Amino acid sequence: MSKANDLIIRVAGEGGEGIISTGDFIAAACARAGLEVYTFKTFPAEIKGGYAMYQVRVSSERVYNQGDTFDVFCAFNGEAYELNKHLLTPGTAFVYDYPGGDFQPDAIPEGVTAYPIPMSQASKDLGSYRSKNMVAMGALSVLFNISEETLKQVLTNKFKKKGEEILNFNLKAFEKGKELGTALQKRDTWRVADPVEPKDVIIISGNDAVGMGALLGGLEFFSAYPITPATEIAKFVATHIPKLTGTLVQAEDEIASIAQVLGASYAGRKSMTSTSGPGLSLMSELLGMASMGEIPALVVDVQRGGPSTGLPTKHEQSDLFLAIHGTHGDAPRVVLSVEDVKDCVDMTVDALNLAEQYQCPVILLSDGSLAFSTQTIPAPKPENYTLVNRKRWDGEGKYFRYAITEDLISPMSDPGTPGGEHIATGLEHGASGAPSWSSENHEVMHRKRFGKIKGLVDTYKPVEVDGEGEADVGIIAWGSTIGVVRESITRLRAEGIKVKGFYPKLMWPMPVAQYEAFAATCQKILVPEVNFQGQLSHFIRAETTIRPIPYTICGGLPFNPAMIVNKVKEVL
Amino acid sequence: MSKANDLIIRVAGEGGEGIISTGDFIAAACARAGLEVYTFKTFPAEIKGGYAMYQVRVSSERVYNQGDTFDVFCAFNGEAYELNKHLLTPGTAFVYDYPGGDFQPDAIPEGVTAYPIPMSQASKDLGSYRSKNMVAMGALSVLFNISEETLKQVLTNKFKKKGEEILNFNLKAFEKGKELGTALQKRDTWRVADPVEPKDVIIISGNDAVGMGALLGGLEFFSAYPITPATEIAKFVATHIPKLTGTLVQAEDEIASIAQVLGASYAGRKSMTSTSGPGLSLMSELLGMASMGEIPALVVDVQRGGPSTGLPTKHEQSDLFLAIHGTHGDAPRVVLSVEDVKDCVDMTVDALNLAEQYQCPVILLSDGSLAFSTQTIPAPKPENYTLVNRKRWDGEGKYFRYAITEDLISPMSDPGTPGGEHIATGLEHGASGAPSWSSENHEVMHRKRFGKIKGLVDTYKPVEVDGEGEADVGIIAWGSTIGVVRESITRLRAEGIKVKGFYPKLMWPMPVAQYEAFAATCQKILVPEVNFQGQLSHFIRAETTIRPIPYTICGGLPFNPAMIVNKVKEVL
Amino acid sequence: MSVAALHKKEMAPKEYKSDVNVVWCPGCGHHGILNAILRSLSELGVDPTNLVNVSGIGCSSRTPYFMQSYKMHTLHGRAGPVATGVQLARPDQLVCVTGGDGDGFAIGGGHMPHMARRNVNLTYILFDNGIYGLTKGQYSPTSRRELKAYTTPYGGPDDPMNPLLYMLTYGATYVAQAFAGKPKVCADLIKGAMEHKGFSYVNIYSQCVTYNRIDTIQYYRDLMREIPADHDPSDLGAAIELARGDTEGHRPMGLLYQVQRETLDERLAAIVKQVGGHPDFDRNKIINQYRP
Amino acid sequence: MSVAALHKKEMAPKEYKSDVNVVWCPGCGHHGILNAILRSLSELGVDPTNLVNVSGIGCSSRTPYFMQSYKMHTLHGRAGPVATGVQLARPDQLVCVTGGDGDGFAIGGGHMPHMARRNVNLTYILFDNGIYGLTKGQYSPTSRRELKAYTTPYGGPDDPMNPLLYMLTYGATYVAQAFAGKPKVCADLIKGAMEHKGFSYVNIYSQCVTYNRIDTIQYYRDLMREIPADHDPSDLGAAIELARGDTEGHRPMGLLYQVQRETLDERLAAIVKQVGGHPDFDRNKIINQYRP
Ligand SMILES: Cc1ncc(C[n+]2csc(CCOP(=O)(O)OP(=O)(O)O)c2C)c(N)n1
Ligand SMILES: Cc1ncc(C[n+]2csc(CCOP(=O)(O)OP(=O)(O)O)c2C)c(N)n1
Ligand code: SF4
Ligand code: SF4
Ligand SMILES: [Mg+2]
Ligand SMILES: [Mg+2]
Repeated sequence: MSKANDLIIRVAGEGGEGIISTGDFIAAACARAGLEVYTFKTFPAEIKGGYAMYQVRVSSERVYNQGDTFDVFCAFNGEAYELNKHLLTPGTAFVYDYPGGDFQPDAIPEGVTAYPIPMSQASKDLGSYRSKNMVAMGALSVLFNISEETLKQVLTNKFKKKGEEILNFNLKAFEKGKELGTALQKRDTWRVADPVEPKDVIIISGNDAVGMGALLGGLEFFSAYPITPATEIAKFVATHIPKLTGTLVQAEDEIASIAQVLGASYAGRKSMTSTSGPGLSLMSELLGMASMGEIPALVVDVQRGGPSTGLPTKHEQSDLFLAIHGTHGDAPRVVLSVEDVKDCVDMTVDALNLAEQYQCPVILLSDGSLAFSTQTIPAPKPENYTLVNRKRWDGEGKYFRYAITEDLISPMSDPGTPGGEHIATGLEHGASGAPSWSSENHEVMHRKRFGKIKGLVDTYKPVEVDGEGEADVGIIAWGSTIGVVRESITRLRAEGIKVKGFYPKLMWPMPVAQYEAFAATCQKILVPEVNFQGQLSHFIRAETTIRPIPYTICGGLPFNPAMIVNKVKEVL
Repeated sequence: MSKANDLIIRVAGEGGEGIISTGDFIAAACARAGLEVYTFKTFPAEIKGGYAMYQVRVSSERVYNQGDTFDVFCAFNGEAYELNKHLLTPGTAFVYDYPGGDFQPDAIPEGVTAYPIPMSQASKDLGSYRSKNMVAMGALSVLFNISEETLKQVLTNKFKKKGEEILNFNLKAFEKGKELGTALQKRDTWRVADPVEPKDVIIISGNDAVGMGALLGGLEFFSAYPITPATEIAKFVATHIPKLTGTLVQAEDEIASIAQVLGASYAGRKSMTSTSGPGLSLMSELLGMASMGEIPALVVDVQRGGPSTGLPTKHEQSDLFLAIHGTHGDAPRVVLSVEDVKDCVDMTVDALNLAEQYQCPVILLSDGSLAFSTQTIPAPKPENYTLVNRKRWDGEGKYFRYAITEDLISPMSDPGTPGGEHIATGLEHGASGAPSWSSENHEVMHRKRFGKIKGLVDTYKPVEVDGEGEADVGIIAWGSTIGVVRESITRLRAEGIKVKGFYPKLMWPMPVAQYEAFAATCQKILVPEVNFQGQLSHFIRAETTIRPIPYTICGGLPFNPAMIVNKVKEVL
Repeated sequence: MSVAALHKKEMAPKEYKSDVNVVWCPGCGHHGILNAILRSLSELGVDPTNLVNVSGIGCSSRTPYFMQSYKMHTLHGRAGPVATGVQLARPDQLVCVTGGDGDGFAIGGGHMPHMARRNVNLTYILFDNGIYGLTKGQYSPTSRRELKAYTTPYGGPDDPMNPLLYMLTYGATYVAQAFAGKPKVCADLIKGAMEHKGFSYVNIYSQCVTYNRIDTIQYYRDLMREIPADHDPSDLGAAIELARGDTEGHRPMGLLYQVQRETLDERLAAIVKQVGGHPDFDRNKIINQYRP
Repeated sequence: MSVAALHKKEMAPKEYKSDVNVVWCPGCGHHGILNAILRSLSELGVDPTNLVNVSGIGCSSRTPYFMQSYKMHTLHGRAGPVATGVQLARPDQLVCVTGGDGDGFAIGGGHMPHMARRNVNLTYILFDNGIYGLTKGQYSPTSRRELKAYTTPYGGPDDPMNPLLYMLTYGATYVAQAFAGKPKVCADLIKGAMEHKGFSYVNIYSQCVTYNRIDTIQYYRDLMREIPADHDPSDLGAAIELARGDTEGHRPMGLLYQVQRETLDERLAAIVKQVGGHPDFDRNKIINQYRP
């Protein structure tokens, strides 16, 4: 489906051979050339070595997902070739390490353009195997019109820190690759769009973007425990929060992390943690305390393949049940979910704001494919974000921490504020915080805790609707699946099929009216999600009158647009 | 609504004054007299002292719940009087500590029969305040026809261990109470039914009954951490399991408990833990491991008022969300729920059997009111229980722990079995247990894990239907609410209202076909439950086509039959 | 925390009490500890507005309700990390944990080493009654094997732990012990702990008159021996020796150990200083690093 | 576990290996530890059918995959209590935990004291590389402050813990230490641990060549000092002294401590005996106690 100005290059090989940096360089160079970039990687689950894959999709227009498959494939080794050769379909271009690599491909299929490049050999001739990826990049750049100028700028920026010698060595290898590429005759039509006026963008991964959003959102305290695929959020915050005088702690486990977050939040600081499914499971009990004690707290859950340890380096959207229902008793939470890297920035700010505003736990769901996907996004402008601070006691009269107010939100009081002394507690309590065992009070307090977040479905921009009027199929998608659906819808419309999209970002409380209004305009509702049970479908069935058609895959890989297109045609 | 042979006596006063033992004695004496007994207590949430209440319902026919309110109220102190005086309605009888007690009641309402008994005074005269409850019991026995013979037998059994002197002292106080009671003129009609031929019953609390069920079910290993209202299960098991050579550990926390259970189960032993909501929250992660690793494990969750620390000594049915959805990723579980004390015995056996048969975590839900309710139930016959053992490897050929079999259940192999060496793992794995990252395998294994328990909805007696033909209102109830609904239905039918009941005990997987079939015969479906969000209603909406009318109370107290009767009339 | 920095108040011990009823059993050792805490606050002149008192779940963990101050009644075992969060967020406040042996060393035991080795600047007062009081009497990590309790009707299978030895090993910078029957000693040690900058741990034996019938106040009286005046509290080896008890099984009363070490908040503040941290740091500088 | 009771086998070390690929980085210390384990199993003649090897999550926790035996790959931090369950269920099997410093002392740290003081009869082999390897290099409870890692780009704020001191304090009945560069020493100490009846703890320093660039094998070589031959392993005080390290900061290599104490399974068995337990005990006797 790729157009000449929408190109997908996949580079694959052994982890440690420079696959990731090759991809990063290409992505950065294209972004620098004013193009839009969306990258996608899979990591080996092994500790070292193992198969690594990096795919760069680049276009002069906005790209919403990783694409169906590649247009250009560059194989660093035999394993990469074996795993991808079935995708070498007519029209694709194939660059590979030959001769001198560790494999010889089968006969090149009809319609595939092959470009053997002796990457290992050339690298070895230059005196170090470590430059194999530079050779590859040089070749790719001439073969597919990747801007040499910006590539060199990116390389220079990266290597100059390491010294003139290393920089020059790498540039030499890059030149060698160009030479090898130039020597081959270009026989396909794939080319990266020409550079345009650079835009005001950054290129950043989902995890780093969450960290950036946190700092833009006024985060003051962060505590987390390392876990794949969320750890980079902590790394980002660790690097930058001290500059803003904020605090980061790597706690002894996830229970301690969320406990510290609750303590710091009680003490008046905007606080958060980040984790993945196993960590969120461990936080279940303390998240209930946050609901009951009405303590603002943000948890970012970067979902991975489950259950249990599952597929720790793989993508899945399967923590929705846990995020919404994961604690004992009736405990209100706000659950949000991001679509892409831009959301990772903006919605982390939103999530911090909502936690402060509603004094409750907010869970922001990201996922394994977004975590490591780098995308070009408009450079955030710090001054454009409006920050919300919790309602604080005005010091008038006697202070009741859990006073029933009109909007059901009670002012908080920071330690050190005279007269505002109070207890935050996980026990059921009256207005003052003192324990209360009466049925009537329990009911009143339940209504307060649930009631205060009800209005959110109208005040927080909960969903986006893609399309107008009537449709044969309406697609409801969440998380990074949204980006895939956007493109599918464009393609389906191009074929004259009437489809609409519905993209909730506020997962809980559910904006039921919006769901109903959307469904009323569609003959059928399709809900694609990357989990086994169809978790969003479950909530749609439970909370709305809609009877959706679930479309679930649970394979550890995201959807691609072609899958959705086919499915829509199937259910039509 | 009580008939002469269906009497409810409520005793209330300060915790520590012998309220609980008074109730226990009366209940035991009635049971010994061949009558059916259902008791209900509320404990102070305070550490010592505070208001305690014990209600005994006794009848010559089976009783299903604690009843609407009392017929006879015995107040040990002023606080008890204050808290209950609004229930002193015409027809009730009122026994109270006077003169010489700590209070003087207001004018006795029209139609209430008052029996002042100087319990404190008489007790003091006998030389010890500690016999106040014996005096009360003596008076109650003559006033309301509680069999003196069986009461004395019960007292003697209890006190003879403590020595002749204590026994005699208590009997003397009892006689004194009788004397005081006899001196008053009986003016109401309330009386306990006359003794009948003793039945082959035991009288036991819900928690003890779970322990008994566990031992009848062949439990070999138990590990738990104390928590209200579940601790008595551990106490029962601690007392008796060594007699059967089984093992009990009080672990350092709930995470360690479930971890030990998984270890012992892997090692071939039938294993379980018991806890309440906060503990179940903490077990979320390891329960996912049990699903993934296919390790049999039973968790009994005695629900209490939530969320968080909530109302720790109060009743609630609010852990259904957590029990079904409480872990990251897609993880199958079996969730059962008991109605009454008899179920506590029988369904604990079932639960152990199901865990063994399906090699997965089973969660058995009880609740705070059942935990301490003592009921007469047929004495269990150990030989009547059929025990299921896990499928074990036959030693033939090469062993694959997670082999895909016809029924999707793979044989297990105990340590020490030659050739059966294997790994149990929380990572996604292939048939051998070795890690597998492929999408195809992930899907296959999901289908295996979910598929193996699917048939349960037909093979395990999942539900009971109360009534035939068409009904205007069908009531779906779970847990101890069922017993309340049973009586409500009898009353409604007596009034000519067409109602039916549907009582699921298998909560998950949901027996959808049975729900649908039931709903097809009812105009409206009412779902009463003691939680705020209507948790079962949620699952009914999500998994069936039924649109139930939720009826939720979240007050820490169970429903009573009158509430359901009124609600049915309201929705009719 | 060194309280020197806190706004000083003149308040009598009982003025630090809240109006919530103290629900403990009559005769419970916890009463004595509460009084000792009130007394040390009064003697130090702590302004309750600057005190954050954090607890978990247990009879002892009810303490915050009975006191004037900012306070959190958190979850079983989690007081430590919650208090760590409070302290790091507000190093200018006095932070205190009150809790039980079960709360601190069973379910909460995983957090203890890390609070201590990080030298989190707070005072941890542990009400050690060798039992789970609130749940009506199960054996705890500090119970003696002789104790027959709820889940151990035939006696306990575990050897009790030694809280002082743990804390010394963990790197607490102030370690002291007393028993509830000596309110003055308790108050002095608590006062010392609150004045100490760094993680201070005070173990106070407390009789549970309702569920632990063997660890009576008389038992504790016989058990305890005052630490000799010539003990050097900066000598870790000597403190460890003391903590292990004497040959007749007596336990030490008094201050075992006290040293100064950088606290966690100080170390984190040093990092902020090192990178030139400032609340108005231009976030664009971070954003710009991600320009292609 | 004393392995004497186990069915003996004659197998070469490599026969204890499974056919699963060892995925560790070349040069990782974990290879040496794995080999030491295989060697001790071979020297003891352990029948792998009677061995249950339990782990949590981490590079080190992958060990069970590489070995022949019954095995469980559990969750991060939970190997200890899972193994406790296995051991109590099957006291006739040899139970072993292999795991990392993060697994054992960060998230799993709450379970350690209880396994040790209960003297659960199993061998705990801790691969101590002062880093979280599997998650690509964050500082762990045993990391030195000098280490700049993923979440501590400006250096760590925490003082590292001392595993040996913890274990001695906790009541482990066998405590030893070595480093991966000395496979023979490791094998001997592991062998001793497996032969020991009770909770045995072996701390083995292991270089993470990928993420911990300061704790190199040479660093460990310089760090370690053999325990003097005249050390009495039954002397807890002396063991504690050794564990604290010498004045130049060296760490001991060898067997620090070994004593015999009743194990948890023995104590539980004694209770069964005391009540006259029997698998065919008539359950009606229990039921009848509940007749009114
Ligand atoms: C997660 C969780 N598990 C168990 C409990 C039940 N529980 C409440 S207090 C307590 C033990 C209290 O003992 P301790 O900390 O020694 O305090 P004490 O009552 O003796 O002062 C337990 C087990 C709980 N509240 N939460
Ligand atoms: C509940 C949970 N939290 C976090 C993780 C992520 N995690 C996996 S291994 C690991 C640390 C491993 O370090 P260590 O135990 O020292 O082993 P090593 O890799 O160094 O051998 C972490 C944090 C997890 N798997 N589960
Ligand atoms: S139960 Fe024990 S610890 Fe709790 S208040 Fe009573 S005496 Fe004190
Ligand atoms: S990352 Fe470190 S610990 Fe893990 S295998 Fe590599 S060298 Fe070993
Ligand atoms: Mg205690
Ligand atoms: Mg490590």
